Amino acid sequence: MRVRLLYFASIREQLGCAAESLELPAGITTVGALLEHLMLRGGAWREALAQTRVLRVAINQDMAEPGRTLSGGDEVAFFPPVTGG
Amino acid sequence: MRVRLLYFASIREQLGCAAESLELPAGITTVGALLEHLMLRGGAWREALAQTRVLRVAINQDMAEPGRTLSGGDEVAFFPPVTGG
Amino acid sequence: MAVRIQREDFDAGAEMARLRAGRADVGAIASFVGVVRDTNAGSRVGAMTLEHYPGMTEKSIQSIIEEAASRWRIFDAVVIHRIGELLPRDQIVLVAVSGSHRGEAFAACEFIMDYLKTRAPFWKKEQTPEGARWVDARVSDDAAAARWDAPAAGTGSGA
Amino acid sequence: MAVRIQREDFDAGAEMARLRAGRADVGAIASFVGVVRDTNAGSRVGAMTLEHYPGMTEKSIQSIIEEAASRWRIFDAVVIHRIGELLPRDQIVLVAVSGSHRGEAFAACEFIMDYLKTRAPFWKKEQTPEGARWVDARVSDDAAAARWDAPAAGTGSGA
Repeated sequence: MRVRLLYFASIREQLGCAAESLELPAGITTVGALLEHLMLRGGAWREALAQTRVLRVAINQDMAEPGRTLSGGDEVAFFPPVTGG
Repeated sequence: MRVRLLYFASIREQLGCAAESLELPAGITTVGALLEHLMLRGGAWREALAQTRVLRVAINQDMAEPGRTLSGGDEVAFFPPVTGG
Repeated sequence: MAVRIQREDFDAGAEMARLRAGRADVGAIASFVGVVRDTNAGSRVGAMTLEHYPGMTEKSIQSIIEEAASRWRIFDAVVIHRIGELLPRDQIVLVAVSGSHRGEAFAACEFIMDYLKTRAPFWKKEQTPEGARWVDARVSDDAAAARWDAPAAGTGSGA
Repeated sequence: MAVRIQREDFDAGAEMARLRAGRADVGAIASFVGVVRDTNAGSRVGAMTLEHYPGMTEKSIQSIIEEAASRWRIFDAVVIHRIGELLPRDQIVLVAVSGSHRGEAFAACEFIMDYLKTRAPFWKKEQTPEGARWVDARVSDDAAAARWDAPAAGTGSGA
């Protein structure tokens, strides 16, 4: 299945990537598995996405936990804790 | 001694009096004694000033208790609980 | 720290802007505007008259602001209270407080408003279909003011 | 209930006036304005850039307002949050809430602000003499939001 990935703020800057469309290999069905898959890219990807303490995830614009199951067409966003207001 | 008396809101209306200057007889030295003295006027005075549960007193623009001692030249105000804001 | 008792209406936005004019350390402005409602205690209110005790009013509000400034780190505060005849939808009172952080600005603003309701010498008289009547003091207002006495009250978030 | 994410500045007074336009049951308007300070975490801040997650931002603020409206009797609320480049003294955010009584308007306004700080997807990047840096999330903001979970929190005065 294909998902849309978004990266914001410090995560976006570390990755040098704001958005991408990705066809997931079979077996990648959760947020956690997706993260591990992305970290295989190495370098900044391994480093930025390993910060599990501060990494936040949203699926279709709702906050989500790493255990959450993905569906085709999902919009999955990665970002640091929010600091607006 | 002479004091200035002020009456506000429902107390002013009940008494039909907003302000007066009064020479206190000897022995009238506290707010409580002043109130009893004023109540001797009878009628609305006795009625309005007997409402001790809701009557508020300020001396020189600070809230005061009935036991407070009066001095010549004091501004003594009587009014109901406040309802601004 | 400004206290104004006036018949005229006020511009809440302009007062809030004044609180941050000329200084770049203000991070938070909390404010409250009280408005005349067309109903109170079950009756339709056509108009209301606000009486006050000139001199004591300004003094009591000033000391409420000073008490707030001693409890929370705030930079400045403005209180404007109208007197005379007011109609439903008219603004009655503005309390605005500036500080570095929102928790303290919020707490100080609400504290000033709660104390003003129970300690500043204003009295409302309402015109209703049943006639004119002086508004009764509310037990809930005393309770709102009293909660600031509790040891743990109004700590805010500090943030 | 209005949520606006915009680059332009806003007029807090006009927004507060809009909350009571055309209705005579509004007795209380509580509001908060957040402003860019020229120092943060010990460094001088020359400018800041606010990034957000379009779509999710509006959605999350809308749901924060709905949560506030389910906890307190309020009539209406407006939240405006600026994005893009901002300078010290610039307004960042407005939260304004209308209701019958002040206790509920204050509580809802502070609740929305605390939740916005911890749940709405905005990120600040500051320019300082030491270089550009992303602002770190504050533990005190998490604490401010968490206190609304406590059973007795935010009861307000109901007055």
